[in-house]
Amino acid sequence: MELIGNLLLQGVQMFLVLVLAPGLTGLVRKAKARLTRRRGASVLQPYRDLWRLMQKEVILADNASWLFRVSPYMIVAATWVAASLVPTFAIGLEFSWTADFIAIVALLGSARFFLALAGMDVGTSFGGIGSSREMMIGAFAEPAMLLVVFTVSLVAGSTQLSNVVAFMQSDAVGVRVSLAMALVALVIVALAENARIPVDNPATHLELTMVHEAMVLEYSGRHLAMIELAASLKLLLYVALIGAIFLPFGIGPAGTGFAGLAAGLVFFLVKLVGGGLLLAVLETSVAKMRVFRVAEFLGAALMLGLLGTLLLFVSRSL
Amino acid sequence: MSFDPPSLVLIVPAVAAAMLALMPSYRASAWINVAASLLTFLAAASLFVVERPEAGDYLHVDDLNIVFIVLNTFVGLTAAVFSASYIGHELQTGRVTPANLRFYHAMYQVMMFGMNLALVSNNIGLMWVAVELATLSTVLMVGLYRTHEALEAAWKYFILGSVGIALALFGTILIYMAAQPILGEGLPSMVSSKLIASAAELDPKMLNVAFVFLIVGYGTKVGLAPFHAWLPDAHAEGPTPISAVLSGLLLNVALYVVLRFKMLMAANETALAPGPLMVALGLLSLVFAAAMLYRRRDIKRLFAYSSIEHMGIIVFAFGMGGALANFAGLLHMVMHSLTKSAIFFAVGSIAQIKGTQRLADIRGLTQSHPLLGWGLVIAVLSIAGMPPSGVFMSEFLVVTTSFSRAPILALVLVFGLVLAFAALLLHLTGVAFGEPSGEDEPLHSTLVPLWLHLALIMLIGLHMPGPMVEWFRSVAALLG
Amino acid sequence: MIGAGLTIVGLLLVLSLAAAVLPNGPKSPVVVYGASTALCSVLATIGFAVLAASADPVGLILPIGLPWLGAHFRIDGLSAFFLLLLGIGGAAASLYAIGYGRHEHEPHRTLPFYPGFLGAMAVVILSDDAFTFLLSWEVMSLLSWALVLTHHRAEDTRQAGYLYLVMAGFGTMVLLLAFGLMAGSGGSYDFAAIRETGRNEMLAAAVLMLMLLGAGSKAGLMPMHVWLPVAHPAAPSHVSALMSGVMTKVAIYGFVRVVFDLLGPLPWWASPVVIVAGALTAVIGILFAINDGDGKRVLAWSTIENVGIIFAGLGLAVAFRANAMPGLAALAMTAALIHAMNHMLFKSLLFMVAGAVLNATGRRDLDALGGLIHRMPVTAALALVGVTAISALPPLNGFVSEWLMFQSVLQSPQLAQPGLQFLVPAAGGVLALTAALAATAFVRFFGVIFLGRARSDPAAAASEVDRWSLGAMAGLAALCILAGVLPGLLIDFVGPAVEIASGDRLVSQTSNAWFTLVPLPQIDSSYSGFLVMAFVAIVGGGAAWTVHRIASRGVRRGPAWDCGFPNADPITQYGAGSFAQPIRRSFGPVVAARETVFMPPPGDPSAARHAASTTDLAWRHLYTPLIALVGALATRANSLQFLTIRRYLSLVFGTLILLLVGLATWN
Amino acid sequence: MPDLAFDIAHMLAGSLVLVSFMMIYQDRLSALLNTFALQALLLAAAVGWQAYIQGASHLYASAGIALVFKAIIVPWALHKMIQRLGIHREVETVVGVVPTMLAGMGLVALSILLMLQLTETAESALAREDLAFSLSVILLGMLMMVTRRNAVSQVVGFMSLENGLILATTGAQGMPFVVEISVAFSVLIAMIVIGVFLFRIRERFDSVDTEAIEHFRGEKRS
Repeated sequence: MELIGNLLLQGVQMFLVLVLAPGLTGLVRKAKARLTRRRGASVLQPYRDLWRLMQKEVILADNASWLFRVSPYMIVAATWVAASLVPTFAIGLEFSWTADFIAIVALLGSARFFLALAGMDVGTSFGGIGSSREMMIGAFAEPAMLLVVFTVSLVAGSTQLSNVVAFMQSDAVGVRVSLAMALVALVIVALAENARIPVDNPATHLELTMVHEAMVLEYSGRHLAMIELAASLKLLLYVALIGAIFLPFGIGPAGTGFAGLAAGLVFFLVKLVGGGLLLAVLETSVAKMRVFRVAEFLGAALMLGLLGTLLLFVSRSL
Repeated sequence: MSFDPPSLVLIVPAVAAAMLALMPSYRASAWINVAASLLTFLAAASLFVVERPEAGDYLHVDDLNIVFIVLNTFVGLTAAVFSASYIGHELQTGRVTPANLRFYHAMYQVMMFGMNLALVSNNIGLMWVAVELATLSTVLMVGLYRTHEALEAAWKYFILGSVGIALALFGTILIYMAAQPILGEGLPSMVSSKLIASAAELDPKMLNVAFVFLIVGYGTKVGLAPFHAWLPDAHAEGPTPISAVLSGLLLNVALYVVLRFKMLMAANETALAPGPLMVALGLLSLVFAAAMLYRRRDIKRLFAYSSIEHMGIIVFAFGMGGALANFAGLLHMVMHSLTKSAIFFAVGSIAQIKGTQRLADIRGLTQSHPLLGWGLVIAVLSIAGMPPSGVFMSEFLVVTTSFSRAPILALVLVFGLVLAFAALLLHLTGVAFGEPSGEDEPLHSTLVPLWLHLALIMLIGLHMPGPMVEWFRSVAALLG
Repeated sequence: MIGAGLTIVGLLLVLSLAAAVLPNGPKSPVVVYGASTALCSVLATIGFAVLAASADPVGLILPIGLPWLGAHFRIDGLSAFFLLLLGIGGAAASLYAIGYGRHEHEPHRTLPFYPGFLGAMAVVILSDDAFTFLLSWEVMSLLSWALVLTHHRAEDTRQAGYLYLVMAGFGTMVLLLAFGLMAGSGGSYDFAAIRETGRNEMLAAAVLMLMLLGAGSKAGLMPMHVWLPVAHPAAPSHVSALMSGVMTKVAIYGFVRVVFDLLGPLPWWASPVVIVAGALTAVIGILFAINDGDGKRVLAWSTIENVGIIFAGLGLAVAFRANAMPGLAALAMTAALIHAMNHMLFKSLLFMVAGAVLNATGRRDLDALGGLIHRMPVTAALALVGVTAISALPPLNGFVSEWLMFQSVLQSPQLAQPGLQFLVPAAGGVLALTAALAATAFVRFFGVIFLGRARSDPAAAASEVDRWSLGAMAGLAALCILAGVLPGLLIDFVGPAVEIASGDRLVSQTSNAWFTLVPLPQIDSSYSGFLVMAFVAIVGGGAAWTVHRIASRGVRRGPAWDCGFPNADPITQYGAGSFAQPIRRSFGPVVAARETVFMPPPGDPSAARHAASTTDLAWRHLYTPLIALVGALATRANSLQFLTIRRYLSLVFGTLILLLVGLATWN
Repeated sequence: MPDLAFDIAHMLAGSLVLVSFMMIYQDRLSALLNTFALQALLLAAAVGWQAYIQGASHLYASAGIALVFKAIIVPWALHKMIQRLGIHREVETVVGVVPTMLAGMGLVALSILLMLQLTETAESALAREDLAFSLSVILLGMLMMVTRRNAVSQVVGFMSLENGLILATTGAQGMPFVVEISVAFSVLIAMIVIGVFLFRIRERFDSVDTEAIEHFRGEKRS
């Protein structure tokens, strides 16, 4: 009976992230539109888009291989699994120990890997540009992210996100320089990973400036829907992750009752909205940078992450 | 007359030399040469089974020289076999005349006589005479082709060898003078077994001076740098079977003589330890020869320098001393002699096929003549210390034992070894691989000696025969 | 067990000799490779059995080798693990070669050396005294050198072979020194005696450094790696697979055996050297892999990278062991050993893929390939498994060892030395960077070879390879997946080896629910490859099913988006060079990248040109000067060849006088 | 009587060294050959004297060989040769005479220093002195070999070296093989002389100057 309850809870988590993800994307778009004095589409527009795309027939390039067709599902699966493993409203869920923080990062890496491969499949120059640049961004973002993981895990003594959150909720944590650095690094990584300004522009229509969009240029119909969904899931994942680690309040501890779970859910929604709005503000206030400056930008994140790890030994008493 | 192997290994070559000098047909003389060498070898090999004769004032057989006598006669035999198959083509190409050949075969046996005498003699005077005899006969052989280069090489060899022999004689006289007050006037003071037995009583200072002269004198014969100059040219310009004998035997004989005196020095505790001097000369020879290997253009000269290098290793090993290093030195002597003569057999065949000794003109041997090419590859890699040849074992022992005792010296040694290895391999890669050069000439000479040697080298490298181990160990203990 | 192992070795050697006399026909390769496959399978079984039974070490002495010592052999957990690795790698490569070998024009240049090479590697693993160890080590080098020279007609190959054997000779010499230090002047060469001998920390550290040089040069540790990217690719592909997949592991075995088993206590300050060497090797290796335009060389560079990762793990194990933390040392050691196994699996697989591509197209340069996924679908699928695994992506096996490595990095705060506390996480960061770059490298590798459109006619006309090859590749791919999904099994398996090397082992992992890894229960970090695999499969499959079910399933083919420039040539695709460009720009100084652009002036119709090159800094700053030095030495010495007799006499005379003066003053 | 015998032996040996110096001083070939003949003569006397005081009759044979072969035949043959070659007036030292003399002094000092270190016993005193002188002669002979460019003077140097050796062998009381060694060396010298002849007769070299051998073509062929 308990097992069923736990499984149910895990299921809720999985569907929660899936359902909320397009909404978060919609929210960011809406907020950005409003910030630039446009009216913008409805927050629910991404849902409609997804549905419409799924209904459409797929147009495959002549040269597309089976990999091209399989990749969207691989990508969405990997991202979704990763997103489901980030604590949202409660910790200690049934399958939370499936993968730790490192594995979540790596799962996102798998998604990127297949996306990049798919970008190269058709054999146009744009796909290659996108893949190449995406992998370059990943080459910096992933280690930066892992250094964040190191910092956080060294503080919390575990790479298990449930344990990390539990530790962060406890009094033992205090204010630490290294955590602050990790936060900054994580935000930078999140921007890069989600193809956000200043690293990439999700709304561009000029092929040569695209990174993410260039890779998926050939996708259409349900495949594109999967890719879009995966992108939304990833955004949600990062917001949830930042929320869970650095603003852990409200997340229900392991084995909490219904009230705890409900409160956690509310807090989660608040965090999502807050995160989305902040992102919109950030995106409207900076300009996109040249692609080769991205290395420096992300290199800064890498250095911050490393510094955060190293400073742990200095600032433990703080 | 009872069966007396030590005298037999002298009588057979002497008689054969006389016979060959009178023999007009080169074919018959080639085979008589082989037969005589075979007889000598059998006589030497019988030392394994018959009881060793008592050490006399002139001749003796002990643990040290038994190995060298057998080895010497064996390589003498294989070289004779190789020579028999090799020399015919030389006659065809007109490099030698039948008259020359008659002289050649007679001299071959004289040379064998000289070397065998040096090995079995128990008398430092006789030893000196024997080494001189062997030297002179090889000088004549080196000049056999009568070309400008050959005569130059022979002349160089002759002059340097003569000076060496003179210095060695002075050393010998000094030893005699040191021994004379103890062992009395006359012959006993020159008998090396007696000398060693009473070495502790000899005047150490006299021994010191003597040893310096002996090592410079016989060291010239060994080919140690900086006394090496005759060696590469003599190897390169003489007939190839003689190059094999020079590298495989004559150097060994000279080294054997040095070892005898080292034993004498080691037995006297107050005398200068011969070790450091030998170590220094050994390392110098090794590193110098290794550096010389790179710029070689002539294949025989290349391997002649490699002989200098190996003499350096051996002398280094003996210089380090101790049971293991001495064992390694002895083993290395045997292995080098077998391997280097095998290499010269291969080189002889190659030079005949390609009609040149220039390294640059020899290419792709493993492609054009697989059996010869791979034989050369194995032989060269063996001499470079690659397993499973016995050279690997001796280098293993030398390097491992010396490093914990004298790290700096061992590092120099290793530097020299790697340097030499890289050089040999550089030339080997060119010679053995790539697109074959020249026309597809068939072989003119037999490969049996080559592969026989290779088989022996591998065998000893993997499993040394028990008696050999025993002899080496007892000698290693004697060498101190 | 040891007897059986040696019998197999003996049979392999006999097979080698037999291969030398076999007729040069089409049957010979089948016989030789078939027999090798069988024999290697037996080797693997022996290793497996010893590990599974956690059998006590068994020794055996044969009367060969050093006469008074004999050849000592022994099989314990550590050797059994590497024997298993060798067996699997060898069997796969041999199986592959049954098909692949048919395409070799000169089988007699491969066959006589191939089984012997396998046998020599087995002897290295089984040997229990210094002499046998080094002898077989050298034989291994020698035979692989002969194999590298299979295509000896190419100048490049000859140079590669030359460089390889010189480096191998150097490595062996250094190992000789290391064993010399351990055995002492008394010459106690058998491992049991070496193990018993007490030695101080300085000496132990010196041996460790020598081992790092000696074994490192064989494994491809920087800066002794220079031979590897040229020699491994020069060999036929099944041999490349063996060299990269197995032989580097044998080198690592040597390092582990000596440093962790024979050497005794190590000072902590020895560990940073190993860690730094490993981490730098890893990151620099992978950067070169990204920038190389030759498929097999990319793989070889990646081997260097992986060797670096393994050495970093070994360095961590040294650090933990020096701090008397056997449990954590076991974690790092497990990570290293499992990575060794994993790397053997996927690197062998990828070299076979490269071989298959080479056979199908005759091309090794990436920029001549492309679109092979259409022509060689099975190979492509298997290659995909390989590149995913090597990029350390879950749920495949590469990630498992990566994960374990990070777990042990995260234990660094427990180390007592502040220096290490700083260094280890930084090294961890470098390893993370390496992993991400590896993904880049292999997206490029797979993408340029298999995806897109064919860039040359042979690539467009390629066809799928034979069944034997596919079978071998499929086997390795299956093992990659298996080791990724059920890593606990592998960890338990490697336990006996880890215990020998670090004095402790990880708790048993097979009893955890859902095949989850919890290497350190007190830390409670966990990862379940099985569940990740299951979830991804279920979710992905489910999503596909649902979408096809409730939404659309229609497909229409159409031309790709050409941005308004129709009929683009395949050359306009992103190629190997262009794909690497962002990384090359970002990490320019590390790989000494140079880009030159030639733009014709306006009006000139000639084509613009762009060339990019990278240079190995180790080659430029270490080897080039060294070669120049040797050259100068040789030239200097060479003048001594041309002196007059009088001058030579002066040399003799001078030396004599010098010695006499020395004697006079010494007295 | 022993004292007188010692003195005479000492004087003869000493004069050998002196003649060696004279040879170094000679810079013309014919003069050099004459000086060498003088040395051989002195050697014969020294050996003869040793034969007399040791009562070793076989040493007379050595003395005879020295007298006939080295004091007469070889100088005569060489004289003929240099006449024919027209090089009898040639000055062919590499290093100047004065530095060579100084080096020679050093060598004599070295040999005396070395030999005096030997353990002193009553009966070996004579031998020690003799040894010091013969070592000097040997070293001076070698010095001559390396400071002269002409093959003939090198041959002379070698023979002088060998004189020192014979002196040493006869000084060593009761040493066997002395005569054999004398003979062996005579053969050696004969071969060298013949070799020099050969090179000239076959017109392989422009001169017997060993500098010509510098162009050893084996390695410089290309």
